[in-house]
Amino acid sequence: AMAATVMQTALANGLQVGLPDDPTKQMGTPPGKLGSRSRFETLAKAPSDISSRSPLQDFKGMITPSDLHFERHHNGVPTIDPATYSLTIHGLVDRPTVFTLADLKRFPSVSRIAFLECSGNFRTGKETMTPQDICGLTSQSEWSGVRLSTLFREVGVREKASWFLAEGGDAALMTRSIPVRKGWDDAIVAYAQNGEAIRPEQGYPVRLFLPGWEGNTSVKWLRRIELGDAPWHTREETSKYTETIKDGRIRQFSFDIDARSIITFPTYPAQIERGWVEVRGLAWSGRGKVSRVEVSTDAGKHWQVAELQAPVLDKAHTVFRHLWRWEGSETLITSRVVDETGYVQPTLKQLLDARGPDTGGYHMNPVTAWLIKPDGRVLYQPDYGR
Amino acid sequence: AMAATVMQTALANGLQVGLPDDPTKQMGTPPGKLGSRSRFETLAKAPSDISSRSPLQDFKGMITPSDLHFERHHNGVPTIDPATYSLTIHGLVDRPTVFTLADLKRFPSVSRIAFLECSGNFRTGKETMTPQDICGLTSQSEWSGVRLSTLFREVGVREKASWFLAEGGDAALMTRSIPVRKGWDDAIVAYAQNGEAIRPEQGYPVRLFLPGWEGNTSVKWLRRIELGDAPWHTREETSKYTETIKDGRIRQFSFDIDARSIITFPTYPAQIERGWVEVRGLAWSGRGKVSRVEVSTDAGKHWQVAELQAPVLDKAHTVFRHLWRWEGSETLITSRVVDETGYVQPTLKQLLDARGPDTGGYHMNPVTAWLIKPDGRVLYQPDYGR
Amino acid sequence: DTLPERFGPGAFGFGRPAEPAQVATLDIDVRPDGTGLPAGSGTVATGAVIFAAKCSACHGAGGTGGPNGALVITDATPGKRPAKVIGNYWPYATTVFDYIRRAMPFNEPGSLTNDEVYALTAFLLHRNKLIDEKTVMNAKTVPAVRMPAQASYVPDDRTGGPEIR
Amino acid sequence: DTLPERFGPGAFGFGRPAEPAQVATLDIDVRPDGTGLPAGSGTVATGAVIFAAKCSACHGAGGTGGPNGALVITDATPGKRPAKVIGNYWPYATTVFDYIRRAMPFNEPGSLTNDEVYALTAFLLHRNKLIDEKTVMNAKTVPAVRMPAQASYVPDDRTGGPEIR
Ligand code: HEC
Ligand code: HEC
Ligand SMILES: [Ca+2]
Ligand SMILES: [Ca+2]
Ligand SMILES: [Ca+2]
Ligand SMILES: [Ca+2]
Ligand SMILES: [Ca+2]
Ligand SMILES: [Ca+2]
Ligand SMILES: [Co+2]
Ligand SMILES: [Co+2]
Repeated sequence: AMAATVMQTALANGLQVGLPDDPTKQMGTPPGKLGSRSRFETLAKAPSDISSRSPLQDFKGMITPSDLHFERHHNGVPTIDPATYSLTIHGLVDRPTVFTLADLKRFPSVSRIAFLECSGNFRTGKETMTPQDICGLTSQSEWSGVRLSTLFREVGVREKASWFLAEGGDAALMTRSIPVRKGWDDAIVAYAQNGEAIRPEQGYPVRLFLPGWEGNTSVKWLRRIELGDAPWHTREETSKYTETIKDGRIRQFSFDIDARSIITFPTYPAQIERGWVEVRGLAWSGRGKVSRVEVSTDAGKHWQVAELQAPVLDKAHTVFRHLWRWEGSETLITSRVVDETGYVQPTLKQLLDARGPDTGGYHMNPVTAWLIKPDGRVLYQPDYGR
Repeated sequence: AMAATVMQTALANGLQVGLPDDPTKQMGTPPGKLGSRSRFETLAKAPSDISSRSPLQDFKGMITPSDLHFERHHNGVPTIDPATYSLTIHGLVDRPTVFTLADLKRFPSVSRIAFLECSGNFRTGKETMTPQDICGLTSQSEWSGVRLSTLFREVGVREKASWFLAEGGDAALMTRSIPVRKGWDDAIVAYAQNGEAIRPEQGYPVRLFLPGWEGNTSVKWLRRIELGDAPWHTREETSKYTETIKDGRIRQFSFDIDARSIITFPTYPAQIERGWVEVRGLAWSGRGKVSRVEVSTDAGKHWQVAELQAPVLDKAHTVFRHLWRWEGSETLITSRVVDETGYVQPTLKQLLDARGPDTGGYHMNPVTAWLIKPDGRVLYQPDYGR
Repeated sequence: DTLPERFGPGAFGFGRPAEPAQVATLDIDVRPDGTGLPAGSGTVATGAVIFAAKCSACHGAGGTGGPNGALVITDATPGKRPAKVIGNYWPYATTVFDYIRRAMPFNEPGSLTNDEVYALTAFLLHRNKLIDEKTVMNAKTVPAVRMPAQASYVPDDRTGGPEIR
Repeated sequence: DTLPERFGPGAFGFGRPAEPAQVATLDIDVRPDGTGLPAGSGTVATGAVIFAAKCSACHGAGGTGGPNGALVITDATPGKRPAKVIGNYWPYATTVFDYIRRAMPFNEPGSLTNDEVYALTAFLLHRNKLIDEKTVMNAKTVPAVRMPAQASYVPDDRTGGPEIR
């Protein structure tokens, strides 16, 4: 075939440096070991001291680039050497066992595309909030690893084991109590994300991944699983990740993520032009598949069924799209999802009516609306659905 | 909720530097704008002057990390300013039109997960070849963009238009002639890959994406589409990307990628241990879905149906897995795919018998076998299926 | 779950037995019934001294607030809901011991002795009006502390389906 | 294809009309029938001089080989298949002009004048024994060159299904 020793040394003055006047007239950058992001793309998460929010408004499709996956840590990202890493499973098991990373990778594996969302993923306030500001603590990856059920069988989980403790190896030694049935059902001990090793921010080298459940339960940097017969009532499932509901009750172990949708275009800070506009966004449910997304472009008076991008996967961000002709008048656009259990995404008022005004910030999934100004500016509408 | 102003300045001496003795006893790295790859992971493509091969043996699942997507350029990667980028469509159309990137993004969009494979993706030779060496010029992403059919309608493609020329804006001004029916069928003018803008190496800011067709036809850095009534016979569809077949004939416009599978584990340089081994790999077809993958662990004497990871998508890399108990004797393992047209992945001998010995390197998709040595070393078997 | 039935306990044989001594170094969790609490003890008075030295920079004098939030019941600011703290929101006192031992002080996690953690637990329970200043905290007394919030806790009552809860 | 029928020609109205002058600057392709060939001409002799200066470093003296491969029919090495070059493998001479103009020299693409490209085309066609050394190449003569390989070209005969082709 073609001999391809391009004389790059002798002719290196032809290579592109900076922005070429005409890239068709200068040799380009040669193939490399790693690809790059274009210097013209300025994607970034929005970090705080405890989390970093995915720029939902910038994404196309359903996969979140791994370096833009949201972060939520309770004492930063640990550095863990995969060569010394191990996972210990003990407690109500016949065979307490220590698994190295290599051990875990020898077991039958599984992959699935699923979202991961922090249950504290709702902020509201000013008109100049983006989807990232409002609910940037959700992302989606293809996760691969070993089914926890496979490990349960391997260690001989005893019949009376009903809960397990998952413990992280970070500086917070994060712990959550999880019903054993989730382990038998669809939990994954994951070591890969979007084809490669899990990124440090997402739990390198190994995390628990509980499809559809509040993000905090998918314990990162997983170092230990203890089987028991009752929950531990750790700080993260009492002081935090609980919500006050009516009559002074405190709802605990509210694992499932309720169905939610959000328009990601057009949203602040986009400005649109008159004519056809593709309204698009993401919808998901922790309880299964998205059945339907409805979009209203007249402040909720009429609703139209949006198109869902195939494949519609279980417990996964699903792209919806609705083609809309905007004639230039001020209006509100909004979306709501219906999941396969028949749950319809509520308004903030419905949520507060159901839970009481003091419920706090967990598991808040209200419909979100955007005001289109006659000049095409798009503003978040914090008061919609109150 | 929680006040979270961690006093990072005053207490920064607590932050992890280097590899901590015990990461549970030191504050971790705070959340950031961009995630990172673990310093312990050394994934890399294998570059030559003209291409760079994806490390298939290192991947888990079906998505290729964008920076590990294979590269094949004909004169390097151009640097294109998205603000001045445009796509011109002209020729046999009613309305020759120039589209900016912003214009393209206003049209109704579509996303799909699909493989992209160079039709020159086969190397053979020594026993110490990896899947990356043998067929690393295939990768998979979620691609998003506007359907070419939408643009065809917009510009009014005339009825007698039967072929179009796609031209890249790189230093090779890459050109390919494509039947117009592919444009009406499933071609995408793509501007996103795995959620974000296409990477420069994959055609930033815009490429053609022709699902299932040989990679070269998915012209990168797309700057122009001209509609015509006959193919152009460009250099890349005559001198290259053609194959000699029997009776001195030269096969041209061989667009479809024939079905193929390759085991990615265990493969050189892995070394396995006795006992249960998950044999896994990738299978795909340019003609539709993978129907079945069969694995043999006894040099082709018996074949067993492997498990396919759901969802099995059209024209997409599909993960297959087969659980095998290795007792320690020397053996050959191999895989073959059957696609939904009934095509069975051939041996090299079958390909050469059908095409003649001089066929060259395009569209070679033979079954690939791996020798398991009694000590667990795994070697490529270049002579299998000859 | 698609593995054939033969993949029962120990079938793959990957991993190595966890030695009890190894497990013990990791097994630091404490349960509501006190399982997991170590030997040792601590008093409110000692706790107050340690808290002032190692905790108050982030949680305020006596845990009344600071850059990282209050840990004790404080007088309600008019018009504001009372902060959710140990005294009014935590269902088990064992969690106080468990959490401080694993996670605090935030900048030096894992640096406290068990006696120090008992003392800090005593101090915070006392400041939350849950024990008097003489009660010594140890493996017996911590799980015995009555926590007012416990009665309020209910498991998830959402079940999917049309009802908004 | 899921767009409703109303999205016919021009329905979205995005993009701006392509002005003929703008199209002309981009529209550099050449078809087998010669459409797209510019004014100008070139001779074998001029081509030989340009080739020696700008091409032979990569393709060898007279195009006989070099780091980036032969461009002309060379004496077959015993036991080796002859290289696939213009004279034995290319179906249309127009492709030689089109490709050199768009892509060569590799380190200075787009730097040649049309006359230079005609001359190089003449030189390479001559060295490939397709034209004699007097034939001048221009928009009329390039498409008229008879290329021996043309008769061998067949469209894809694979159709999916069980047959291996
Ligand atoms: C450098 C700052 C810092 C210091 C010092 C510190 N803390 Fe904290 N503390 C925090 C932060 C930050 C959190 C919240 C962590 C989270 O939510 O992940 C917290 C949370 C807590 C909580 C849980 C509060 C709740 O309502 O859930 C307790 C209890 C606590 N700290 C006790 C202590 C004790 C006892 C000490 C001293 C031994 C201490 N802290 C020292 C920063 C600090
Ligand atoms: C710096 C090295 C270099 C120089 C100088 C160069 N070429 Fe090339 N040439 C290449 C490479 C590399 C290729 C293959 C490019 C590819 O396949 O994408 C090539 C390919 C070609 C081909 C196609 C060969 C085939 O069989 O498909 C022709 C024709 C050609 N060059 C002509 C020329 C001419 C005429 C010049 C001078 C005006 C020239 N080249 C100067 C490197 C060079
Ligand atoms: Ca130059
Ligand atoms: Ca320290
Ligand atoms: Ca199973
Ligand atoms: Ca325990
Ligand atoms: Ca359509
Ligand atoms: Ca043209
Ligand atoms: Co959370
Ligand atoms: Co190719």
